[in-house]
Amino acid sequence: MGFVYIVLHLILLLLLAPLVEGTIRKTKAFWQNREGPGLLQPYYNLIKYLKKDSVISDNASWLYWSAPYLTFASIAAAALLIPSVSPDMTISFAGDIILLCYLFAFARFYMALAGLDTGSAFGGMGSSREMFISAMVEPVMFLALFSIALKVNSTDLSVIAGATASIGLGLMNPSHILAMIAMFIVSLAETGRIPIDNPDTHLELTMVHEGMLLEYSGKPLALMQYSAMLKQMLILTLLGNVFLPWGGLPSIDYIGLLSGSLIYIVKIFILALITATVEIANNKLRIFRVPGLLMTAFFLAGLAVVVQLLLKG
Amino acid sequence: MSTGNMYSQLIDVLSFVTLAITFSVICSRRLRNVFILLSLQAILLSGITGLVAFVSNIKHIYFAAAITLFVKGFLVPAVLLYTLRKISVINRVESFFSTRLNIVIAIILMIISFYVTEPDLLSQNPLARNSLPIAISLVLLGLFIMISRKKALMQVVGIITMENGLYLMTVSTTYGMPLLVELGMFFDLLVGVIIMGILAYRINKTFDTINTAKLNNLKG
Amino acid sequence: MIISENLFYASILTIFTGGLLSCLLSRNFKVSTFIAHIASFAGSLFMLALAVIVLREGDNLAISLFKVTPWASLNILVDSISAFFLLVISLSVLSVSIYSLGYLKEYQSKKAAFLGAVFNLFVLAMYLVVTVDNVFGFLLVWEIMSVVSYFLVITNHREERVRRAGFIYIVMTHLGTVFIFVLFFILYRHTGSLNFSDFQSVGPNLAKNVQNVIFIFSLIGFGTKAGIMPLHIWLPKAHPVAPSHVSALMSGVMIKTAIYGLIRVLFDFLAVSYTWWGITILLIGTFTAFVGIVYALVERDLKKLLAYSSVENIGIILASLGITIILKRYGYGEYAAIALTAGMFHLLNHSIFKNLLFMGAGAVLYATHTKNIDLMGGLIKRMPWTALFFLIGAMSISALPPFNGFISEWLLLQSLLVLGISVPLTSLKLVAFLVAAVLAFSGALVAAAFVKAFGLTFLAVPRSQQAAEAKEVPASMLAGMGISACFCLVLGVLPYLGFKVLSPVTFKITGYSMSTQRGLTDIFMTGARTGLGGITPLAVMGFLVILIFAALILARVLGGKTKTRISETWTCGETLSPEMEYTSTGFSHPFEVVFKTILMPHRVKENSFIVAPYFGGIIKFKSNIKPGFETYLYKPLMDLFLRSSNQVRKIQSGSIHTYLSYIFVTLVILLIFAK
Amino acid sequence: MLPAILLIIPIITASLFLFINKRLHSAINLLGSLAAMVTGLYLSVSVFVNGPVSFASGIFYIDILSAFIIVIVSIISFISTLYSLNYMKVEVMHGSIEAGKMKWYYFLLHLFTSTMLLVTIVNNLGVMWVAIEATTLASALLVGFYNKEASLEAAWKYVIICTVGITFALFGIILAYYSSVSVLGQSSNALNWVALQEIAGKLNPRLIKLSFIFILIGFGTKAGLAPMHTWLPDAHSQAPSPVSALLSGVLLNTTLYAILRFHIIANKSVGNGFSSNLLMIFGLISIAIAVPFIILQYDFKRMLAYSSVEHIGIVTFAVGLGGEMGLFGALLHLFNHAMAKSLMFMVAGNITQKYKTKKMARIKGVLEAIPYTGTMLMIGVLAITGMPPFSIFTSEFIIANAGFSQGKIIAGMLFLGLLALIFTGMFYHAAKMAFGEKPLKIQSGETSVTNLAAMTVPLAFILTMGLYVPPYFREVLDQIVLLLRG
Repeated sequence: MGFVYIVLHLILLLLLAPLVEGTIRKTKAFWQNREGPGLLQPYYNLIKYLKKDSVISDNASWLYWSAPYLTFASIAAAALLIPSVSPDMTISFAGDIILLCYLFAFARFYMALAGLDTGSAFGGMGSSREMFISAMVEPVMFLALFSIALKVNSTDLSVIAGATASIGLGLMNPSHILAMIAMFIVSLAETGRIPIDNPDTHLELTMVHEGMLLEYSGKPLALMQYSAMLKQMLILTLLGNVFLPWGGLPSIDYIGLLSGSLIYIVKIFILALITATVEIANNKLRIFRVPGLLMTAFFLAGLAVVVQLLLKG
Repeated sequence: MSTGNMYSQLIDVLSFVTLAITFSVICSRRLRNVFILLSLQAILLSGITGLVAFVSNIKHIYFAAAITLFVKGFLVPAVLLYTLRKISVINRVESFFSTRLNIVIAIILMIISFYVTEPDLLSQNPLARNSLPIAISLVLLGLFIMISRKKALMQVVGIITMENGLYLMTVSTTYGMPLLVELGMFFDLLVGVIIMGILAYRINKTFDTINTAKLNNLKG
Repeated sequence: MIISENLFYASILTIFTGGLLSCLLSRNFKVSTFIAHIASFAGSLFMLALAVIVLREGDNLAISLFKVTPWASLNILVDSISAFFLLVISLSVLSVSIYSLGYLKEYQSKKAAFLGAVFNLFVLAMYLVVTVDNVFGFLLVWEIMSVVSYFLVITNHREERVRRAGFIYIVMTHLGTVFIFVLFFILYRHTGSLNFSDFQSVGPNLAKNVQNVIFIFSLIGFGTKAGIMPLHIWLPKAHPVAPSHVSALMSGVMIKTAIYGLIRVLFDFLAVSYTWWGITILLIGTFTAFVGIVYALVERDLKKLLAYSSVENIGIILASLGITIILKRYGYGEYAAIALTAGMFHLLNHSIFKNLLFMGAGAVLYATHTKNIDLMGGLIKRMPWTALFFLIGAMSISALPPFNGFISEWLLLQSLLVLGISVPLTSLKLVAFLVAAVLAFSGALVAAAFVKAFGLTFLAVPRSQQAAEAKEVPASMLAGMGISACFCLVLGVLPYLGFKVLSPVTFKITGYSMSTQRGLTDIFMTGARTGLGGITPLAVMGFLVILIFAALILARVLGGKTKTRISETWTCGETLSPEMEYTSTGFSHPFEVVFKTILMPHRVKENSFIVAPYFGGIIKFKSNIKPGFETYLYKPLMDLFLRSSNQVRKIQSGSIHTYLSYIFVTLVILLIFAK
Repeated sequence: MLPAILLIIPIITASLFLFINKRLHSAINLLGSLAAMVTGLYLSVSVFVNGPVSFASGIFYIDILSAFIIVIVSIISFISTLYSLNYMKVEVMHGSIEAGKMKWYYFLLHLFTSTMLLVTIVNNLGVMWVAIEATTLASALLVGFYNKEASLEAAWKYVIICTVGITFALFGIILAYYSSVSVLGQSSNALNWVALQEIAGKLNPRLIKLSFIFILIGFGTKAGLAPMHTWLPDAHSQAPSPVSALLSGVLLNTTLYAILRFHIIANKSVGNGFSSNLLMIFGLISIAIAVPFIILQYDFKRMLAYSSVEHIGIVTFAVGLGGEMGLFGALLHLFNHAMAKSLMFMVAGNITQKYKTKKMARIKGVLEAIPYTGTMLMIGVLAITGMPPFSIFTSEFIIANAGFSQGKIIAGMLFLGLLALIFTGMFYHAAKMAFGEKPLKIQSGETSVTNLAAMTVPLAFILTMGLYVPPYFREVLDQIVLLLRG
């Protein structure tokens, strides 16, 4: 039975991911006083890309065409670790938050290599910046996650999610809030949002993620973009279920599942709205200003740990 | 006052005079005077030797006294004076230090010599109460002369002064060394002089000078 | 006991005879190198068997080899710690020996034969270093190991740079050895014995200061060899200039012998008495790891990059040793076992993937005759196997699942968390979390460095003629790399194998071990589990594979069959030329800017205009990294030393008067003082 | 009779050179030195087996310690004469030396050997003094043999400084004689060291203290202890290489032997570690003083000379440390250093003849130019700086261990640290010479087989003694240690 739930969980995430992306775009368009494409546009895009023939650079090697699959697989594997509707719907025996971070790293590694593979300067630039930013992000993410792990004495995501859910509002101590803010900044960086990256342009000066994907087309592009959406979804889930426990994660029965799903989906979409709003309210930073921002996040996360330690005594 | 005591006092006095002569060597500014003083010192030493021979009644010490008188009292100064005239160096003792400093150092050295032998190291030997510190003084002063004077001839003077110190020591404390050692020492002295002579000759030929201050190419 | 003793002798004799024969047959370099490396291969197999037997049975092997004088003898004792290190070394030597068979064709001369012989001697010395059981023997083989590796380093001694690197290496390592000498002699003074067995757990009987001195000296002495900052300066110089199979062994295993020494002294002899030792080691390790990888990141020389990365990994291993000490001091033996497992497993892993990477670098060097990343590119098509193996190495070192590096990284972070949760001091907890953050940061930088190393070396268009003409290396070299790559994967997926090997070691040191049960489920399903969480690498691997297929199927089902067209890379309409590609310098530029306090980069741009400012002519661009430790630590010290030496030299002025006055003054002083 | 024969053989050989035809030089040289070596070794072995030999009414006395030194003297002398054959021939060919002077060279060389042997076999400390002075005189002309400015300067300094030093030593001996006479009365064996050792407890300690200071300064000058070593680098570097090998490898040892003898007496008489401490201090100073000179050296042979200062310092330090371990280490080191240093000087000889310079900056690629010599250069340098598995490592290990085991932690650390610095310096220069490309004008190829043959002897000792000290050798050393500890 457990296996079915896990598959269900994965399918839920996979299905919702483009919709979240669509929501964010729509929200941004709203703030920009534009009509914007429909909420379902990302689905159409993906299907379209999947059906198109692809053009591959003559310089590219096997690594180039294998990268999208590996990226997708690793992000999807990460998806299996993050509890969405219920803490029990994960393969928690297989790994914890550390594995999660490293699965993201896996995806990034391949994306960056793929960016370099075609020989285009844009790809190289994208890879370089991606690795640069992710390196700055990593310690923040670990600290933020560790401050939570410290609270519940476990690095297992389902345990963390379960525990935070059962604590409920009592969770909202200063440490937690600090960690949450830090994690939010991390989520902006990890999902390639303004002020760190601009997902909407191919402009040389601003692109990071898109730079690496510049040469992709057809099916590989679809997979790459889908992976990105899924990753965004995962990060939001992480934020929602680990840092925002309201509503709780009910046990596995039909009503529980239903209510759980509902609460989960609402949380994710609220977070998506917030993300879009923050994005629209900010300017893209110069790349060398990014470390400053992340440094702030790092201090917040560090502070979260300190406070947590003091609270724990 | 026993006779032994009287003799020992006499030897003491003579030893002090020997030391005083070395002091005057240090003060002198003329090479010629230095050599004459050396001769005087040797004559004194010979006198001491004779006295020791008389007191101890050992015959071969008389022989030593005679040899000293002849070799150190006349032969060596004569040779030195001859050399001085022959190589016609300016008849001045050149020192690295001022005369006053020289004397101060010499006095300090003497004090040190007495200091290190106090209290009476040789108390069992009535003849040589003070000869040990005086001998050490002479050795130190001889080396000091070698160090402080620029002329090669003065280095020889230094060596001779040291020798005199040793001699004073052997004579007054142990009535000379065993015969075999004495012979060996004489042999060494002889060969040493020859070898130094050969080297000096070669150096003179190669460097066109015998000034030791110029021999400082090997450094580091 | 008999079997293991025979195995030991067989191994030593095989390796030695191989070296000797190789020397004797130096006229025919093919035969002689073959003999040398087959011998080291066979010898290592014996050693591996020996190690496994000792680890399984728990029987120590003790041999008294010979006695030079009453105080100088050579005894062997293989206990679990030694056996583990034997295992590490022999695994590395196995693959490197095979690799060398092909690699030595680079040195087609008489030199190759001697290289083979010296290589065998080096291997032999390493085996002995970790098994010798007394002070004289240890120092003997330790110094032999240094000297022999020096000769290996300066194989290309016609280049000034190589000679310099070799010199710095041997001097640093020798100065470090002085500290080792001292600490052993101090132990001798307090135990009256020169045997390691008599030093065991002697720590608590010693005075506090003595223990602390021994600790500091062992840290400096072994730290020099291990390459901790700031004593590491020889490492990024010596490892790159050595022939690659030698760098593989030096970086992969030789520097680990220093860790062996540290473990022996701190745990086995002193039985760690003070917490501050642990904190010191932890902080030094973290610092080393971080600064090491920052230097690696901006390096253009592939082998130098790898060397700096070794510095980083040594830092990680040291950090875990520090955690072990702290946890042990606070009485958390079980947790200490986790930390120690993390460190030792990382040691094993690093030896494997660093071997692999150096062999890969060697293969690239073999094919392109350059170590400069900026002159490579596009090798993945010309050398597909090398590229694959190098990629596996790069992924392992970047701690990506499902390779072995991830397991040890995971354990390390877990043990830091455990430290942060368990110790009673808040300040110490904070340190733990900070260290975790710094190590996570370094981990990300490692990934960046190896994206650069792999990406710029193997991907895109060749940037030089040599790279364009490169050909795949001989099969023996590939086989060597392949073995290591397999180890990477196997240990990554089935880390239980590693834990099993390690459990006697951790048990001996901490009284606990990570996993002690046997059985198939353990091997396949128990990855690693601490009090805080667990991973099952095999499951992760499985899910990854399933999901890859899922992705393939998904794309096919949803998108239908599509075609793929090959075309040029889009470069805004121009034709792609190698000059347009991102270079190593470009790739690491953002890091250079951010870490400018550490790296002190220096960039010069000279424009020479042909007509006017708007019509560019030649632009010259120079950029280099200032070696901070050398400029601000070693050079001033060196200058001071040389200057004062030069002052002292003035006493030999050449003047005979001065010389006599020395005698005079000495005499007077003695006369006065001796009274 | 044997001691007398041992003494006479080199003298006869030496005097033969004054009469015989030039063509016979090589043969006589070889035969003479071989005979001396065989006699010396035979004599030593018989002493090792049968105990001390006394001869000529107690003037000659060979105990196990003297026999040990005789072994070193006779082996190195033989090697040096063997090496001289071709080396001097080449020097004559190069025009550095007139062909007619060769007989004087051999004459002095053998005479020098005989004086060194004399030092070791006499019982009377006075005669020992005479013999030591004789070694100076015999070797002074050898030092200045090239008759160039530098060598003459070196010889002059050698003679003058050593003579001054030795005068001090004589003073010390007179003092000792005096104090001995006051116990034994006027007798000819009042200076015999056996007698002295027996009555050491009764001697006036203050006098002996004074006497030991003078003797230490005096013989220390000759042995090359800092700061009285100043003549040593000049003399050892300017002499022809075979002579340098003798000077550094043997002569220093024989003088040190004299100090050792006196140390035993002083130690018994004064007690309180007085002489031991002095020896340790002088030993450490000698090691320390060598550091800057070795590191900033320009001349190959000077570097080796400073290394001799260092090693004499090591032995002195070890003797000062005393105890079973210290003395054992000292003796082993004495032997090892003699071998290693003579090898190094021969290597230097080969290299300087090939490159026609002693300036290290001009020597490059020795391994390519003269591969065997180059290999020996590397081995020699590693050996002399105390790297395993060569012999000096073992002795230095024992010495350092002795230091620490006696609680002299600071001294021990200084000792090890200074040695490491010296290693740095010597290895730097050696690596610069050995590696790299050889200059174009230098043709590769060894100078001669006899040179290499002479070098293999010390090489064999260096290679084996690090890992294997023959049991009988060890036993001899043990017995000497027993003798020295009284």
